[in-house]
Amino acid sequence: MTSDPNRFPRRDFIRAAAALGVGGAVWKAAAPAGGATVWQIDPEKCVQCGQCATHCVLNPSAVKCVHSYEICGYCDLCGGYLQPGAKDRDTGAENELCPVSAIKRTYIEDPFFQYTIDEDLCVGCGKCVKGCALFGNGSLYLQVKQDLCVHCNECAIARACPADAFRRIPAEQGYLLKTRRQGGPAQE
Amino acid sequence: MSGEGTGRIPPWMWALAAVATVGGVALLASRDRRPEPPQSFRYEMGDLERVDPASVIFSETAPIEPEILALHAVAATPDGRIYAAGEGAVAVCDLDGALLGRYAVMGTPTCMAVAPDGEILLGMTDRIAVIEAGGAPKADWTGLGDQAHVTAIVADAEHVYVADAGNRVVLCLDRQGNPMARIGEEDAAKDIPGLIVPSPYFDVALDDGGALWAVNPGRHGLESYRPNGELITAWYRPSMEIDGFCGCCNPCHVAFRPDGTLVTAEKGIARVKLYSVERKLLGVVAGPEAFRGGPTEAFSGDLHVPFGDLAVDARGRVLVIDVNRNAIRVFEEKEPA
Amino acid sequence: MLKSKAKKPEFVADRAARRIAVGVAAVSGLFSLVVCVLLIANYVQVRAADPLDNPELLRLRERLSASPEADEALVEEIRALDLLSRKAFFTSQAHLRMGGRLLLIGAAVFLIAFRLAARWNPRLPARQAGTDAPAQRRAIARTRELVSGIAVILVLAALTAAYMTPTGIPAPGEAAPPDTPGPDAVAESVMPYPSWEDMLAQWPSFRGPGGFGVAPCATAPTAWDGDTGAGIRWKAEVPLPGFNSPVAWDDRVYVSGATDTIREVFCFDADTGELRWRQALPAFPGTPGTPPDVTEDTGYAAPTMAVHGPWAFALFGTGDLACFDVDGALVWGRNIGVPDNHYGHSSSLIALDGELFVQFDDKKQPRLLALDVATGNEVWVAQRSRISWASPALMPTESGFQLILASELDVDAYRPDTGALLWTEEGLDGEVAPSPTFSGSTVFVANEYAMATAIRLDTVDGAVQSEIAWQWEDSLPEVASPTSSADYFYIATSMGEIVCLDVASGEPEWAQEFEQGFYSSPIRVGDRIYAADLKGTTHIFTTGAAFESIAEPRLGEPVYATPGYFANRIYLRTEQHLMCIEGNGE
Amino acid sequence: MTGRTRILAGLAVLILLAARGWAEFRFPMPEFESGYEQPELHTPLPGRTNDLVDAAVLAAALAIAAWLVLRRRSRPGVFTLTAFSLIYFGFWREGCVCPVGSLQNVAEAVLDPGVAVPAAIMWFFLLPLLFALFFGRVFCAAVCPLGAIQEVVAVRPVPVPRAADQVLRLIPYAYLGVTVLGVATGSGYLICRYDPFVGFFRQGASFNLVLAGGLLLVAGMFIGRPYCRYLCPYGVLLGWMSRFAKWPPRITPGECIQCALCTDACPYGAINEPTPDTPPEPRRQGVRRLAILLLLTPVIVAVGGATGLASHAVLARLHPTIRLAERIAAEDAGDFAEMTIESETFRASRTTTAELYEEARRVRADFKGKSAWLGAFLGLVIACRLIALAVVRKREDYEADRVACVACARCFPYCPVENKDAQVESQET
Repeated sequence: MTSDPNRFPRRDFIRAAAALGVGGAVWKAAAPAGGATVWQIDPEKCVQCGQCATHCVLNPSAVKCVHSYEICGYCDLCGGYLQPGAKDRDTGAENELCPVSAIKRTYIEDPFFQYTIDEDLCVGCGKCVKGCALFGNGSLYLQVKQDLCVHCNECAIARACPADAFRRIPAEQGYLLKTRRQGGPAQE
Repeated sequence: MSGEGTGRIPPWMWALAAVATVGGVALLASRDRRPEPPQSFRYEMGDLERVDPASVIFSETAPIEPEILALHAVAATPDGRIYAAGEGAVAVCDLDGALLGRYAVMGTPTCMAVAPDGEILLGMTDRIAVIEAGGAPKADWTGLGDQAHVTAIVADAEHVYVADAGNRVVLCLDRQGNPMARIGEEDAAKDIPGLIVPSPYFDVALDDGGALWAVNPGRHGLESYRPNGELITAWYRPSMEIDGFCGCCNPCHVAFRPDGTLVTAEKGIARVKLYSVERKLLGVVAGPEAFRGGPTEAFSGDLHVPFGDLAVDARGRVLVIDVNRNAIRVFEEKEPA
Repeated sequence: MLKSKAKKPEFVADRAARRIAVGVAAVSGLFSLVVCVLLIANYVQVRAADPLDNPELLRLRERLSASPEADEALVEEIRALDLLSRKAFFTSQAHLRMGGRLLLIGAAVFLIAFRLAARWNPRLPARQAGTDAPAQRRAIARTRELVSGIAVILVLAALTAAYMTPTGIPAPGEAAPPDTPGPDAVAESVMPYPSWEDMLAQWPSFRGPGGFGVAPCATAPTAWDGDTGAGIRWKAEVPLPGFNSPVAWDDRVYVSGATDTIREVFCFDADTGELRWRQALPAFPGTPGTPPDVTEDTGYAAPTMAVHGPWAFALFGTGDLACFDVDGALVWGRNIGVPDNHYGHSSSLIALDGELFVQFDDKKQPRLLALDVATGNEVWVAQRSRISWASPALMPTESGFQLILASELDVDAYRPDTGALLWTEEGLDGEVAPSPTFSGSTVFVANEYAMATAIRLDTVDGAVQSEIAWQWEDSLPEVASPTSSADYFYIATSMGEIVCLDVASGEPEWAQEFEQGFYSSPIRVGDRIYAADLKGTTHIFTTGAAFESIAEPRLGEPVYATPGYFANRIYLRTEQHLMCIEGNGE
Repeated sequence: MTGRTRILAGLAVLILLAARGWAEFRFPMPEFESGYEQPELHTPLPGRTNDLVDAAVLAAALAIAAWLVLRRRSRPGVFTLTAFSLIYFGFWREGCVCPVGSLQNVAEAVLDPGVAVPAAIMWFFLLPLLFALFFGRVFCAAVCPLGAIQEVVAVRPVPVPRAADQVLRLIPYAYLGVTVLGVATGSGYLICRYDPFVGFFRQGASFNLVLAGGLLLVAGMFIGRPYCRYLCPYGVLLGWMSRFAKWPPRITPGECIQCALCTDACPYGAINEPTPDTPPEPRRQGVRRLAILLLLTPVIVAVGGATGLASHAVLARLHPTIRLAERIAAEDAGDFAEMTIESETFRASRTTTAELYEEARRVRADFKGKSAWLGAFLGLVIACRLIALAVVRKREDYEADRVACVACARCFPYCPVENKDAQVESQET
């Protein structure tokens, strides 16, 4: 009923050529076809400008602060937790740096405190990250949470990132984490 | 809403509507701006970084620039020599910065001491390289342990004191590298509070009388010990104000001047200050302004610490390694007006 | 579905149902509109005043930090206000999400109702009046005019925009703000690299500048005597053995020496022969604990050093590569590893324009490294096809320098700045030790038991084209590299024969037999060829069309290394000595 | 020399960084006496990384769409599939990656051999085109989420006058050209950036884009599929393919009886009327016009190329480096009192202004040639359109325009021939 009376063999030829051309170009582009990738922030490049909080297509952002416990100094006077110039080192709101109170401080033993990020509250502004980099060990850093991220083809934050810190990594790898590197030469 | 109603509208109006739609979409898209992060999301140091110009009692003179990459350690001797170390090399200069010698070393020293007899001790994370006064390699003290992270060394005629931030201890070694005592470990019986070292910034210094002072960065002050590990005295000054130490681990570098006054360097709020023998703030050697504007200030992943090391030379000038500019910055006390 | 299709409900009216649908559509439309307005209001409100950016809170915080003691009441006030603003923030966020969902639902209901209303009040298909021919023509004509009109407007608009757009980016040199002294300034203070002209006034590498066996100076001494010491300006002992040849820069002459345990670099004063400094290399990361096996023909210090202005480089059989400054301070050093081949490190170093080239001929992964002279860091690495003992030579051509390397089968040329392969020709065979030379635009390589090949280069539109001009298979060199004059190539064999071949045709012009063989490469100095044989006699002859000997001064010590001809002097390395021969102003 | 200086400086920076990063990371954590154990880091992986499932769903949806349009000829069926696609590809998979956007990934991979396209994206790009090559634009009909959302809202579509429609249909070519230019110059993915509906699917986008999307949807209630027709760059490719479709959707299942009822059905202006029996103009006049146009074509292309070349500085502003360099230059000239986040970050970095300008000049030079190509391409498109308008092709029946028809099946129920057939069919059942 819809089959075309084969009026134009020329059309068949063009069709075959088009299919071959498009298919060939795409095969060439895809070979070797990469696997799925995800967006991540290179913590070495991040400058904590705060745009992760406002530029993600999600609200709140899929970028959250993550805490590398093995780097943390467990300081009492934590640059990522306390306001600069805080009068006391306690959990009083007047001393807290985080605008949404997403960092929880718990006592471990004298003089160490553990800091945990409440991801439901965290907006990914990176304020604590800057404080930690300024005064501490850099154990707080921003990262794209894969369970929240909607994996845009072009990440809206990556586009806005002034430090060019966003990049795609293989989905199996998932994260670019800061870990304590034991031994081995420094990478150049 | 009826069909006849829409039918009456002339077609050119629909064309206009289509053009308006596409144009509107294009306009909206081209003016698309995400809001900038609000003030509450941005970290502000604000007034804390401000330094009263009147309190700055030092002025900067020409920096010394030994041609060494990754300059990270500086030391000075009473006989007027300045030693600087960085990637693969140690340079010896006179007080005017003229090069007297240059020795090749393996690795990048991050701290250095010059013993009274001219022997150079270089800290390389978990080992110490010893170089003879003439530049010949003499010994390599390994065996500080896997955790070791040497951040400072001082030496007198008999002892070498090594600040090991990884093990949170000051090791007292003899001049051959044999361990003599462990200083600063928590000991309630001896009233030693224990060193809190949360980050690899942990300095030791000898004062004008030759006594050992170790920074306790977690407590924002210094502790003085005898070579056998006995605590003599401690001085802490935690404060966000200019006369104290802020952040989680300051001061990061200290040095004593020949007259017994104490020079301290802080990270976070980058400043160098001078304290009297009685530990009263005498003034500021250099404020954050002096270390700003280098090529790297807000550079990512970086810990925002512009100082590599601190030393006081024979003239009492303060020498600061500026890692951003890869130079030894020299600060001289202003003549009292 | 079939049934519904048959009934064609698209065109069946239902007034009652329609009324309900219209009602639902109206309600849901209104609802969506309200939600929409609320959402926009929320957005505008949050943008105008961020709840987290409460100015009151900021003021209180400032008051707190200004007060010397923590004021309880003030603290309480801050906490309350802080809680309030955070609550407001999260509430507005929740409102936004909730509003979005409500709007979606509202819009969906509206659309369904609207569609149903339309369906239950169908507009029957109306027969459209077919357009007549003139109308169609008019319509098409109007479309054409519109398309062309718009195109013209577009072009005009684009040109206007282009004209109005300031370039905005200052041109180089224009209004460059004074930059703070950055790494740039630091790097600038490092000494500049010597130019090719600088190199031509020195003896910076094996077989002279460029390493192709031609001395840059016009004359060299012709008379000396090793037994009497006549003509020998100075003679110094070289403390460690090594087959490498002397190199010289300004007033310093360098050689290296090594045993299986020590590796040293020696710097001699060019005028007096005094040992200015000697530096032992430390062990670098990767330096093998036990020395690698080397052949007797290479030893631990076979590669000739290179000098590049203030830097002197030495490579040893252990793979240790070091750079020293003029005073003997180690600038950098590293172990580059020992190549897997049967002769170890034997190719000499050469440098150009801030890059040091190291031929690293591992059997599995032969490669050519270009290292930054100041840091030793890799600038580029080029993969090679095969290995050889020969050394790289730099050939200046119209289109820039070519780095020419011989391998077991091919002759390859690379761009020194990028490492890009420029051309490759099959022209060799076997274990190649002699290095290339060239005359004009003809490159010449040779190896014993194989052949000598002349490759002619041509530059067409900036691209280099190579072609084998001729080959020669009779007398061939084993160790000594050939040299060249404008018209001839000269081969010195280990059997003691010297052959002169015509550059253009490859025909032998003459051949001369000597008693001793040649390991040291012949070098052309001006219009003379100097060839030192294994017994230490140097045969000096003219470059003319016939063999014409000028002198045959004897040294009395075997010579394996290639002497340096520099500033009317000859620097000669024998097994244990380095000596300087100076002319008598001939 | 400057190049080498930069390399040297870069190396110094690397070494500095390596040394400091080292100090930061190797440092051990405190030794706790209370037996404290550090918590595990919460690093959830993406819920579903295997996008090949989506590609399989896409293939199935395309096959069903083709079956519904060509064999079942069922408008309700097509509409149901549209709703499914809207929910699955739109709201469930959040509209990303869609074939429209995949075009950029493929363009990037074709232009830059170092970039590999994930297999799923490749299928997303390829399948709709291959289907279009055989069955027409069935992807647009019922599979594309962007088309679906517009199809769903198109409740009272009214035809746009043909002349305006023809002009507006040129926009997608420009959009396609600029997008490829953006990809070729490394300026980012414009289609993704300005996707008007993805914000609805994800419930999040910038305010302006949500507003633009809303505007398109409201307009879309009366103007059928404004994005598909007047913006969609992928539609251009689909049009090229469906021009040669083997079994394109046909209005009538049987013989056209020239009732002209279908013209009323199509809101997308995709039904071509039969040509009148009398020739609209003397044959010679048409031939002459065609000849002139053919001769003019190279001129139009050249003018387009020249215009593109002239506007390269404007187009270069697509690139972030150019925007940053212009901002820095303007700040240095004192035009702005405040810095933006970008300029602030730049000024704190190790890159010097001179290096930035150098890079900007390089980018701009890169734009030069590519902008000229874009202009030439657009010139060619306009020339082709003019030629198409000058050629009168003889048509006997009412036919779906092969390029413009999105196979939505709206015209099927309007066809009396269809009704007759359907009745026959239903009687048989």
